[in-house]
Amino acid sequence: MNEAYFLSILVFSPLLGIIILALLPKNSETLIKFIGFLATVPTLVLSLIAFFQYRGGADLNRYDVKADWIHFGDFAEMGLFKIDYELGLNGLSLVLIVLTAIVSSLAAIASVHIKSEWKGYFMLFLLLEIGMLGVFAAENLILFFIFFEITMIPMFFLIGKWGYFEKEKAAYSYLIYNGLGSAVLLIVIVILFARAGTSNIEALAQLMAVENPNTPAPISESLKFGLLISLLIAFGVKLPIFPLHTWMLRVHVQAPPSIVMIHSGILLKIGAFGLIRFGMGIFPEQFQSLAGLLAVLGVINLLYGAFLAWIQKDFKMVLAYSSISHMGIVLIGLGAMNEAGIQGAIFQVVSHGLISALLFFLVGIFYERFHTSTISSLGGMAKGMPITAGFLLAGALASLGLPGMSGFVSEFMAFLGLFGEMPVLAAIGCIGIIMTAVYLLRAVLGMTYGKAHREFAGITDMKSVEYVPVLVLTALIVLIGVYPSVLSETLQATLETIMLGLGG
Amino acid sequence: MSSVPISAYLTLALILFCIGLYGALTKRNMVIVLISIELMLNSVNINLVAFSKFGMVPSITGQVFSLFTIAIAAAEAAVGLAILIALYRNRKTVNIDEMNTMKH
Amino acid sequence: MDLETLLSYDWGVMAPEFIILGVATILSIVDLFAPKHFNRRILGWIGLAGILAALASLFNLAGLEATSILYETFRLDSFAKAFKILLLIGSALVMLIAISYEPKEGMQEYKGEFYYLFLTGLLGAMMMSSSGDLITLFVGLELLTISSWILAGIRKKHLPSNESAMKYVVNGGISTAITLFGMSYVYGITGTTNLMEMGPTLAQLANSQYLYILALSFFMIFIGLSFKLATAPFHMWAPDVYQGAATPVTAFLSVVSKTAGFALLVRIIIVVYLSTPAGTSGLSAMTPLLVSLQDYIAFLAGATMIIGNVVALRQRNIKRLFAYSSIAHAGYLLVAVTALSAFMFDALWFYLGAYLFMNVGAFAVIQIMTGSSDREDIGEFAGLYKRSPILAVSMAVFILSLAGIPGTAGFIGKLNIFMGALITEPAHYVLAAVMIATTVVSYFYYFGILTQMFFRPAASMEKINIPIGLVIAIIISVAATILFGILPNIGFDFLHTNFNGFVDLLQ
Amino acid sequence: MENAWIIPLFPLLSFLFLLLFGKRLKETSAYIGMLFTLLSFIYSLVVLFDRFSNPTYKAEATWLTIGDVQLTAGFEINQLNALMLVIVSLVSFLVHTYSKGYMHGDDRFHVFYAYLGLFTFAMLGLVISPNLLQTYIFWELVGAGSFLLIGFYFYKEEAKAAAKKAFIMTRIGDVGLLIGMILLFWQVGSFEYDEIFQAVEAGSVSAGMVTLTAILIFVGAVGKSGQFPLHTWLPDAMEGPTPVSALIHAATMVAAGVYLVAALFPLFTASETALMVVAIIGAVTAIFAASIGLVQKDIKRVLAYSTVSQLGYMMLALGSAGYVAGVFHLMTHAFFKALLFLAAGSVIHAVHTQNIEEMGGLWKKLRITGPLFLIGTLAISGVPLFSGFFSKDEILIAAWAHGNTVLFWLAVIAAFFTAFYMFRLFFMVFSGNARSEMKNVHESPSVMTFPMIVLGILAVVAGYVNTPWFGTFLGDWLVDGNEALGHGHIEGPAWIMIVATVVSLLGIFLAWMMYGKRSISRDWLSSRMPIVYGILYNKYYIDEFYQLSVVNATKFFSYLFHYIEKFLVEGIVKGITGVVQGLGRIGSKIQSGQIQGYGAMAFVGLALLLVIFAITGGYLK
Repeated sequence: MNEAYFLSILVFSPLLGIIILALLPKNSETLIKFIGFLATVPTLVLSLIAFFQYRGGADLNRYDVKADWIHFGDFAEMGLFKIDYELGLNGLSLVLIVLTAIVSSLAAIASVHIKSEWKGYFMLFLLLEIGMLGVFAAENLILFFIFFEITMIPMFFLIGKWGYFEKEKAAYSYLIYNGLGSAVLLIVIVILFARAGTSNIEALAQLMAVENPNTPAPISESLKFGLLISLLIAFGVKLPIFPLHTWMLRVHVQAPPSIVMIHSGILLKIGAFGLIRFGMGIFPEQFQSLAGLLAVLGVINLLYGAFLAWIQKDFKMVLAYSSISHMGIVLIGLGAMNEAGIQGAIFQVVSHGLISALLFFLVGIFYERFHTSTISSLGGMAKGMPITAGFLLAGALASLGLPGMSGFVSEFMAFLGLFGEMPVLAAIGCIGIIMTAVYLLRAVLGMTYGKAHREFAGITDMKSVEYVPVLVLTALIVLIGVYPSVLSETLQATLETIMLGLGG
Repeated sequence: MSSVPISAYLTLALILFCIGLYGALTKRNMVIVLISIELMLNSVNINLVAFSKFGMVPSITGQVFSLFTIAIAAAEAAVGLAILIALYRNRKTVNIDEMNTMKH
Repeated sequence: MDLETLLSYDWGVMAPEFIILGVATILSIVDLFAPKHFNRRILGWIGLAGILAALASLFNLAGLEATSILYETFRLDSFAKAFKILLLIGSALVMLIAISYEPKEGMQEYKGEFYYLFLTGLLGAMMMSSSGDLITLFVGLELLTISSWILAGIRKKHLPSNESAMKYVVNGGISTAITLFGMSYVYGITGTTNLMEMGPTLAQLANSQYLYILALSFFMIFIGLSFKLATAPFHMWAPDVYQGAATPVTAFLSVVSKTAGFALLVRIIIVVYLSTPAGTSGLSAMTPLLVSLQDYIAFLAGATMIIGNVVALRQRNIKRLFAYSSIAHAGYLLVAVTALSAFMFDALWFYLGAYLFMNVGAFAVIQIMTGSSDREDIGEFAGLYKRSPILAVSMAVFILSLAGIPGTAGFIGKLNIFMGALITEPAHYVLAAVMIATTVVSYFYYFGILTQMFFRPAASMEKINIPIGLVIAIIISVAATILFGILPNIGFDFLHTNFNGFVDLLQ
Repeated sequence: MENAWIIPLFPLLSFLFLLLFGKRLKETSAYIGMLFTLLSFIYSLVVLFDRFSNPTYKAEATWLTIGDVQLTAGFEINQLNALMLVIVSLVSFLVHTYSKGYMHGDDRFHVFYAYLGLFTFAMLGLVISPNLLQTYIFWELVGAGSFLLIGFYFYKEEAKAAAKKAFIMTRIGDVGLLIGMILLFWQVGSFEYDEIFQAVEAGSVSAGMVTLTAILIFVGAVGKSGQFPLHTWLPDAMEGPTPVSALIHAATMVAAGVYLVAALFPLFTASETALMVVAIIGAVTAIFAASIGLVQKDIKRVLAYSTVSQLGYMMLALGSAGYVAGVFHLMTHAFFKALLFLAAGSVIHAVHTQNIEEMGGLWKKLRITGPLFLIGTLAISGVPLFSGFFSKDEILIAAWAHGNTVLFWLAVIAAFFTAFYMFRLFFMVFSGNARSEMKNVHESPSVMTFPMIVLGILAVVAGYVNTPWFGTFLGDWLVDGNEALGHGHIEGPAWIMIVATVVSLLGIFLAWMMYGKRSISRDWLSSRMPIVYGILYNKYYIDEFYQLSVVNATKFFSYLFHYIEKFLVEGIVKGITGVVQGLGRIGSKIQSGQIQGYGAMAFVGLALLLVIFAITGGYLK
């Protein structure tokens, strides 16, 4: 395959699936589901190829694509106010793209539980995947934003149409919160674009590095700081950072599990990705001055989520709050501002992506059978569905950071980093580690152990197709936990550039 | 010849304009409202003519302009009345504040 | 003036106007003498053909450098051309909608005027966009205004139609008067009605009294024209008129007359108030009057956006909702005018173009949904996705474009305006913030419509049959909306290659 | 020795294998487990003997790179590790064997063996870790393994609660360990034991930091070894199957805390305060747990508290710089306590109850279990010539020699208690006449008795590797080549041995008086001093205290946050939307439908602009 098109094909291959689906008859369920899954495969394959080629020492620049696209005004010959169609990869985005591809394919499998309108569902689903892939592959801010918004619209429909009882409310709060978030983001992006004349991330990073660059319009230090704060807010909605998190609770509870896999598995991670790629990448100095704030926010997230997860009655809510709590660890890592911390944050992004995907898939499995996810009504599940229960327990252990699973590595590195910078804060954060164990065990044991609270006769345990995602995800979680270098070596180069930007 | 300063004309025009506006915004009878609008337009004519005679750079175009204005004012009035009649056929009233079926 | 001077003029530059005029005349005559039972829908097609012909002749003139005839009263500069293209395309689409418009009480006997009044209105609009003289400008304005009054009231037997027409007349009259009053001052100070001659005179205007008066005139003209643009404070007629008027007319008002209004506004303020110094001495002598008045425009723009979007939240009537949304969009456009940045013309032109397609398309769908019955509640859209997926999806495209979602022309337009507002020094942060915030507010009602179409069950599953005219209109609109969303440079390049930045606006 | 890394892998293999195929294998999976653990036991023996002749061996590979720091994983074979390997693998093997009989008929038989494999793997991995990070990793895995085993009867609410409690209580300790080791890392720049020790010796770590980290790490040990105040999980953990108790709560996991302190001994010795803390906690735990043990009615709980108190002894020893004493007692205790648990299990297996008041007169019925139980009891009571005697003696000497007089006497009293309640237990179970409902009681199968016999022998002879009379072989070997660990044998006054002996014999005599001969009424304490009895019986109300303080505090925070979320966060959101909606309402109100109103609005707008313009002096700025 010609490498000039490699990335474009990688990102847009689901489009093919959309077209095929559009031509299929509306009610041939199995076919649609099969095609829907199939459409996610090319991306998966390509991303894995790229991953292993990179591991094999290949240079990532060879995938870069760059083509003229839009230029505003008559400044094209000056090279100003041009928006190119440019995709590229670095270690970080590569890892996240692989994650996206994997989780998407598994979520497509998980979509067997979708009951109606499969056609529309999968078309939107694939559109969503394109958006996510694009977000990670985009080389300039405008392109990033476009893909960012492309993820928003399908999500709105997927939540609002295929969700549960309060789906429309959830869809709306998703829309409005993220709308505001991306509005702030757009302001930042356009200010940068309008005043610097370019939206290419590397170019911007270089411009910001020099004292006062010759840009079409001046960019003062205070403006930079303001921009960074706005970025923090914009991505803080996505991540989510307390107190901008309430929307994602609704989404977690109301959206269909397959979508929540994607949502908490990848969409939330865009926030972290953005903070690292743009926050650290473009405004390193200003970012450093925010380190303390980030760390504090992280600890707040961690504890807030953990404590609230402890008193939830619905397992989905537990997971929702645990997502908040775990995103706190990402912030802690970023706040630490040293290799350990940042690497920990990235690890946490990946690890939580896998773990939450696993847990929500399992939620989907037993919700399918019992039509409830309230802890009390599921007690003693291990009797009826030992395998599901077993994996649930495994997922919980992974999530509470049991060594040998991915959760521990990231948690450990994040805290290692923070202890190096602000030991006292980190020590407070450690309460979160305990609380994580407390609320997860409470919830999971409440569902699986103890006296059986319901009749399990006639309930089948996991079915053949359902094994695939569970096994794949578990395997990956353990792999990263046991052999973390598989990630860290991929991230090495990117981390070094980031640290360079941060000055050491 | 005459020593009436231009400011007088302008003031007169302004006053007329305001009267017209006042009428257009307060009268309940549609016909009177239309007339008031005519008044406003005519006040403009006074302005134009005054300027074209006593302006700092006198020129004939002002009077030409006023001719156009008169013609158009007539057209406006005609259309306005025609619509008023159409409305009157259905509504049996020319009372302006009863024309509020569409609001909010 | 004698014959040869008359013949010496290069009448060719007026070809599009002449074509429209001719077709309008022919239609009126045919309508007059044709028998009653004669199906006047043909006339609509003729009108459409006329518009397309005018468009063709305009493209034919595209290469021509700025020329003006009739003592500088009629200018065909690139600015005029650019806006005429929009006007003609807009009217063509509106005409397509109009052809398949069929109110429940029927309008067979006055269908003919329905069509040619669109043409006369269009003629007025074209005159506005290319007038070089206050008089022609005013005449064009009035031609458009009066035609649209009649159009608004075209459904004689329909009470809301009459009412909307009446409201339109009264407000229109007042606005005309105010505009005219302002113009009279401009004339008074410059002593000429010719825009081109004004420039130099105003340039060395050094009397602060006159400047003061000029500023007053600016406000009056601006407020007067804000009636055409449907921006604050002269926006309030819009909802009622849009609701009462026939759907094609509503489309016409929201697209063609708005575009013409902006063409006029920009021409006046650029030519008159940009060449005027803000003061007699020092720095203020350097800055143009218009720049010193930016804050006021900004204020109005902000107010317009807020009012439009916020009040739209409470609307159940779809046409009324779109009235408010069009107010909001006028506000966005004013942002571009406020900023006066290097992107101003691009932004205005592109956004008006995008708005044209998405809005006309939306109105086409609305006409299908409201149909011959006058039920215009949003609920009418419930379950549209089930009843006719294609229609629902195309409506979704329009809505998303109106909401400014990437992938659609609306987004690029907004982005461009946004850049304009943020590149200037000092940048209009507040205005930009208001714009983006109100955009998010607009999601509420735009997605409300989507919710109806996609999430709610349909009341009746009866088949929707779409007249050919609307099919064409919708297809074109969807295609354009997406095309300009994904490859906007088709538009921008066209603009730059043909009209290199409107440099000839002032000379 | 070069491939000692394989030792932990055997049980891991058994775990994975049983996880995949256990369902088909049914009870034959026992043989898989036994085989693999036997392999690792044999290999550990090989390694041990290898170690006698060869120096410490260490091998490492990079596990994870952070910036320019390389975190490594590997294994190290020093004296302590080698010894622990043998103890752990041996006990594990015996328990595997025993369980075949004990768990017979359980429908999740294979799962049990899988869990055993996992646990053994984690424990073996723990003892050969060459650095703190790896230690921590296996440390947690051990916790997870024990969590699974304790909660093996998942359908019992108590088991569920116990498992949860065990995991969380130990995790609290673990966090201490985590913090401690991370702080050390930022001081030393490495997790490697030897580098840490070098840095500490070189004094490149500030004294305060040494103390802090040492204590934090000790907190981890407290959690795992069920030391006061984190001991409450251990007695509850008796909800697990009895073989589990033998494995986890006698020989391995609970010993891990002691092992950790031993492994980091140079760090502790560098800070007198840290040592003091260890010693005090140890002594307090010893007497405290023993006192509770006096009155418990559940056979396994008695043993559990005795475990806690014995672990206290070990801590006391280490805290008194008695490295050898601590490790020595760790070893002997592993054997006799495992024996006791297995014996208890066999008793329960026979009579299907755990309440000792419902037992009695089993001596005649359980011909093998009885004597073995007696051996264990004698050993733990420190009766001369049994293994416990020597190790306990070492501890007392160490405490005395280190000058902790108070702690010394505490330990002596604890020894008295131990002797008393252990024999109370023995007499109540075995002496007297049999209950009527225990007619068809019969001895356990040989597969269960065999391990007990092995342990019984060890419980007797294990002491003789390190005695004041026949040479302190173990001690000398343990400390050889590492003076930081102190001397192989600490000389102490001879009367200490006498005192210890007398004390334990007194305890036994008293127990016999009360429960054997019945010349003192059983409910002497409960009738004379009911308050004391109540306090002891309710374990000093520690659980209740935690419930009141910690749990409620957590609840408080949770609900606080809950209300913040509900009212503050949501409230703000509602407020904003409300404002927008309100504006809309106002706007549509103004839209009155009155034509002239509209015109007026326009005029007002114009006037407003003009006024502002006039006020601000217009363009003349």
